[in-house]
Amino acid sequence: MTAREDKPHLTRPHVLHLLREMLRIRRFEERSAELYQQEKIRGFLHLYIGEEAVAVGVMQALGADDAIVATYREHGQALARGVSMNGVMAEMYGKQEGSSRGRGGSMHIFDAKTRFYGGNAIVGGGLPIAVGLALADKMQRRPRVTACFFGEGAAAEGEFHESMNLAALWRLPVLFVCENNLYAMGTALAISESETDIHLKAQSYRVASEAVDGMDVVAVEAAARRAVAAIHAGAGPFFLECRTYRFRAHSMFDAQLYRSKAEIEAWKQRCPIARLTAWAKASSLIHDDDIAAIEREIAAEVQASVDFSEAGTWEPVAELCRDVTTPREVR
Amino acid sequence: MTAREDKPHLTRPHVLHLLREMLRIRRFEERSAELYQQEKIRGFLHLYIGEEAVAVGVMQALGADDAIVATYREHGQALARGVSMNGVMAEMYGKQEGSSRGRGGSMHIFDAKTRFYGGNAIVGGGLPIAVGLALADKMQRRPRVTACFFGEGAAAEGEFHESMNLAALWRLPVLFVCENNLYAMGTALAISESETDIHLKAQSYRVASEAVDGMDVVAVEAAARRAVAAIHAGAGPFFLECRTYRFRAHSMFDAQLYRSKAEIEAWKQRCPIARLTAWAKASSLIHDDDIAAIEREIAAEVQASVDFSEAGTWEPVAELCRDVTTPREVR
Amino acid sequence: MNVAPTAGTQKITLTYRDAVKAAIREALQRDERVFLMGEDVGRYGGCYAVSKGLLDEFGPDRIRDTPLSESGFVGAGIGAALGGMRPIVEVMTVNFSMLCLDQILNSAATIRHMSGGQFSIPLVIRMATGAGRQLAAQHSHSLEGWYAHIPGIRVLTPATLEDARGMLATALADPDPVLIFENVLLYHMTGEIAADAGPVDIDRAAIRRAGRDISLITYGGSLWKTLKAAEELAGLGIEAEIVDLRTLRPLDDATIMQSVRKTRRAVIVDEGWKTGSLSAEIAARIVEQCFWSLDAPIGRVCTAEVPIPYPKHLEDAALPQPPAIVAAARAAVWR
Amino acid sequence: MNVAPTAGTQKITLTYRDAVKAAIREALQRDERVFLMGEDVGRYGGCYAVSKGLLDEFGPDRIRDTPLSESGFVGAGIGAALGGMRPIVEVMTVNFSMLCLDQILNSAATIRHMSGGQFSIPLVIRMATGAGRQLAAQHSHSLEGWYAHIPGIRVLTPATLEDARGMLATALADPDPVLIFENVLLYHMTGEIAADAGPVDIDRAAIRRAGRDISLITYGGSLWKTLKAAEELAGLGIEAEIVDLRTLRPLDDATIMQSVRKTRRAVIVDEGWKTGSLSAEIAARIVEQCFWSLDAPIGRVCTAEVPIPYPKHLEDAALPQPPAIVAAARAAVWR
Ligand SMILES: Cc1ncc(C[n+]2csc(CCOP(=O)(O)OP(=O)(O)O)c2C)c(N)n1
Ligand SMILES: Cc1ncc(C[n+]2csc(CCOP(=O)(O)OP(=O)(O)O)c2C)c(N)n1
Ligand SMILES: [Mg+2]
Ligand SMILES: [Mg+2]
Repeated sequence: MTAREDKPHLTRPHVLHLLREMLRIRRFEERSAELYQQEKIRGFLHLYIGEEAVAVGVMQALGADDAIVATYREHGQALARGVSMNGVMAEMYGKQEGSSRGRGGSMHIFDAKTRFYGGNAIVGGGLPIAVGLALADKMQRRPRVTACFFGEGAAAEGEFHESMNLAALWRLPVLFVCENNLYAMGTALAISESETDIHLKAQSYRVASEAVDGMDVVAVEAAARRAVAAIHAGAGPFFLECRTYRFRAHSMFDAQLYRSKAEIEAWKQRCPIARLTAWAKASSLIHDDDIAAIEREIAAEVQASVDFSEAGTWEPVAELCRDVTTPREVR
Repeated sequence: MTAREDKPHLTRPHVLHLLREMLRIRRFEERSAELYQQEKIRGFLHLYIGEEAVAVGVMQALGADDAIVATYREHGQALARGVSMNGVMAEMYGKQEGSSRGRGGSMHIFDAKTRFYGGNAIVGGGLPIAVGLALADKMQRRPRVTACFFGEGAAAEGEFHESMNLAALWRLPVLFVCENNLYAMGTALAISESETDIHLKAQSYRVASEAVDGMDVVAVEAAARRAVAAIHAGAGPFFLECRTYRFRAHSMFDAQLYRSKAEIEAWKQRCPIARLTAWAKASSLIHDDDIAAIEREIAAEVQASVDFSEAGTWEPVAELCRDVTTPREVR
Repeated sequence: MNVAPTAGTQKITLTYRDAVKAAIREALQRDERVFLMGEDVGRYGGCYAVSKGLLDEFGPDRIRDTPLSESGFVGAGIGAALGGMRPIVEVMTVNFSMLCLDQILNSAATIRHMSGGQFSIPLVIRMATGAGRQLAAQHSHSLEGWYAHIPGIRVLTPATLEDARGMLATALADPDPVLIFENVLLYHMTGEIAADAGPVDIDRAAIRRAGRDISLITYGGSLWKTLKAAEELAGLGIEAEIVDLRTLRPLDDATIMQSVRKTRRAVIVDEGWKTGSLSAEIAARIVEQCFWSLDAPIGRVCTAEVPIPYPKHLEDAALPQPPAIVAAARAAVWR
Repeated sequence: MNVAPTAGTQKITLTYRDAVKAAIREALQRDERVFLMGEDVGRYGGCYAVSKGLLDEFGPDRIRDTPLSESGFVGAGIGAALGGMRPIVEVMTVNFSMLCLDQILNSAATIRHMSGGQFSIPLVIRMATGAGRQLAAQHSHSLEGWYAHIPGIRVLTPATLEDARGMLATALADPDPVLIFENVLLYHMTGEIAADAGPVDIDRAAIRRAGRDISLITYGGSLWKTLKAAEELAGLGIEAEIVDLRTLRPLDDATIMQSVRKTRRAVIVDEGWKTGSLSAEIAARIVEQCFWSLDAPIGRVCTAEVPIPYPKHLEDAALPQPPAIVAAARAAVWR
């Protein structure tokens, strides 16, 4: 994945890469849902199924030095960013081999190697942090971008407003990625926003913005590359609204009283994975056996992450209070 | 003052009324500043001098049933609303004859009779409360308006964003009055907002807005009447930006390092009182002796409020913990 | 108002969740000024299904879904109360309440005083609180103790079905802001209460178990762990008296001190992080008011000083548990 | 690090404000990763004139005026710290800090733990705190005690010129978030300190006055009222030992208990509202650790349970004052 090109090149390898990345998320989460039923995974589990094109598309535009800030619904971003599947799965198991030693669980994936700054379960809470990461880059004259993922529901929070203004006022390299999946838990967009055309909100901060079909990974990648290019050109932050849909419940506790099966089915017809597959096959860039091979590899990777997590160890209770503050010795 | 007319009628009585109301604020605050030097008034004292046209103009459009929510810089709104000058002055003296029994001081003028809900010294803190007052009116089907005054600095707070969205989403009868005096303490508008054309921010909530010359009381009254008419017509909230300027320091502790004498002088040339006077005299609606008479009456009223406050009494220390919660008996 | 008599009357079986819902429904039926407002209280049915069904019954005006704007809608609740309504504002959980704490501390709790008594704010704010569901560091707070520090508000922690059913009506009748904290682990609790259970007092602590050897003082979700510990202590011949605070502000010193004067020993169980938790205030008051009656140091069983970890074994280890309560009680009675 | 030796070295006279400014200036000179950010820290010169002049010296990038967006710029401080900077974020006063408390509680204090130790947050947040200037109910809070409840952060309350001058450097050297509370009444305090006064430790409480009869435990602005009271007590033949906590989290139990074991009596002076103030935690710890050494109940002199009223006579009556401290001490020593 190269960050500095402004257009996606739909070569066979790249298309296979996009497909593989989306499928990794899909299969990983399908397995996670099963593991939740088996009570291997506990707490809150928020699935990204249906929204894979957003994380995968945006990550294509980011370089190794760039930073990511995400929400409690972040498995997709973590995997697409290159956080190890073993680490993410073991984290959800709560094993000390997890990406956060098992301390955080599903909602708090952190990974220093890939500059993945969580995993924030306070809606809107990640936005000011992304602004600060970008401020550090600007003050240290590092040509980096911080991508901040959040849902359309977060756009109602005061922190959204404060963060957009700060980023624009200080012309900071933040890529705000709004995952507009039309619902905040059970609250439909029209019930939470007087202006439902979310990306228009960026205007009142003089922030450039674009709305893109979040079910089309190529469109997302292209838009993200344009946005990152604009940011690198010094235009300040960019607001990218990705229109998408969550196929599954908000969390494992959600009876989905607030939307109809028909609506869900209609959106499933727009599945980003099926869509890319169909197009790539039609343009005979890939073939059934490619897909079969990818599925085999992913099945193995997912199974390996389960085995890794099962084999993982529980942190001793004696360690309970570690990592609260830095031990004086090690300073 | 009649609330239901959509245009100001510049009859001689009305012009005299506007002039008198602005002068009452001006003379009252000039005296307050002196009393602060004499240590009769303590704590924070935020003067409205220079901004009188905003409060006076807006109040013309409000009826007796309407509500007001203001900030720590609220003497002007209180006096223009009809809170007794004695009560406001005694409040600043901290005497129990004050509008809030002296408990609040300059920043916390409250008055049930005139539905004056303070006097909030947390920047942005009054906006959600105004939304709630309007919600109560809407739910109880009362054709009332809640006018919420705040500075342009407050527009950067998250509560501004949340309140605008709620008011618009629920189509509540709130008149948001942004007193854009170009500075938040020592922070110039351009240093606090990426979009300095504040009233444009209303668009991203689908809230109707207008910017008006806040140094022209007639223009403010006319705009406020249009806004209130629109609100009564059921259009939901209205955002009125009044462009004005504070002639004095932010508070009595401010050395004003952040702006030039020249800038202040230039704005003083636009003094709303001088301006109305000049116009009214030119169109020979009023004459020098009218002004002299008004000044005499106001001088007497201000002096009376000082005498009232001087004669006021200190609440006994034994009463220290009253009005924290409602005594069980009186329920 | 006093505790509704239950003896003799017909009983019904229900969950804590049902009890809260019944209280809300009754309030909505009784007084048209009452409405429920918060995130996902309507279409979703409430994060903990407490308000499920109420939207159909009372409509979207009175079962009002809000955007994610904690400061905005809590402040709106304050304004609506000033405007003559009787809002029940649901802040989904205490974990998100920092976002509206300014409105609670600086407006709800102060306007009566700042206005010299001209205005009061009949507002009820409900929040879920507590850990134990493996929700990790940001979703497992127990911060009721912080709210109990604020003059101008009342803080309630219903731990029983009767209190879940009865405290809301009393809170709504109060002219000042009342915060009600519902422990997340209690929503599933099932039991019997009087079919006609009604309003309960919100002024007094309650003795949930009588005993002569030691006072175990607690509230909310910890009450049940403490009752469990008391059973075990009884097996060791130690008869613990359990004080359920019920109301964290104002504290009912009389009931607390009466128990401690009798038992001469006390252990406080509080799910807050130990340092600066409400348990400290209880201990300080006992020392101020009962020092000469104490035969042993006051014990505290609280949460370890760590953000709540996700894994069950670590979360359990971080929180107060019956064995730790038993140990603290035994230390206090030297057995 | 330990307290810089001052004996013998050359002295300079300055105010507490100057001491804080000198510490900030030195930090900016020493480490280019350090910057100051907050409302009106630049053009205005700081709400309390602490940063006056620094804008000209270091420019608007490093003396960064922010909009009124407490949550936004405190969160930005967290992010900047994660990004390798060493931010000093000024939240003008603790009264406004509820608006950024979520960022402090749920991000600054938890990210190290939630990330399994991968990330730490070298952030310093400064706030003015305290009452006494007739600023009324919304502008007179003393909420340091709340912050002392939060695992994952350190809480400092410099009460002396040496600490105002020396705590910032130590705080900036700390890899985790440190909050510094500066009492508003101290900014004008003038005195002498060593010209070369430097970093001071932030782990230990300090004995500000040695005495054998009673331990008066306090911090921040109340230290000076307590010293005043001690003079008066001395006149009555009562020798008070004064413990200045200096650091509210983590508390230095060793120094507190050593003093109480010696004097066998304690009064805690805390400007917070009494119920749930840090004074309760100190009392609870003394009971836990020194119960058998106590010869009298522990006294607490705190703020009355009322939003701070505007009039001076009522504000004075609401706050801890030397006469109340003297009375509490006398009650504890039965004289
Ligand atoms: C401040 C805050 N309020 C409420 C919640 C509870 N909550 C968790 S997710 C969520 C909905 C968020 O919706 P959105 O931002 O659209 O993200 P999505 O879940 O749709 O990806 C809510 C209300 C929270 N975690 N934080
Ligand atoms: C939440 C909050 N932050 C900071 C302050 C300190 N403060 C008081 S007034 C003020 C400036 C407000 O400016 P603006 O909103 O434009 O109103 P103006 O004073 O110009 O009328 C500031 C920063 C405060 N009172 N509340
Ligand atoms: Mg959403
Ligand atoms: Mg202004």
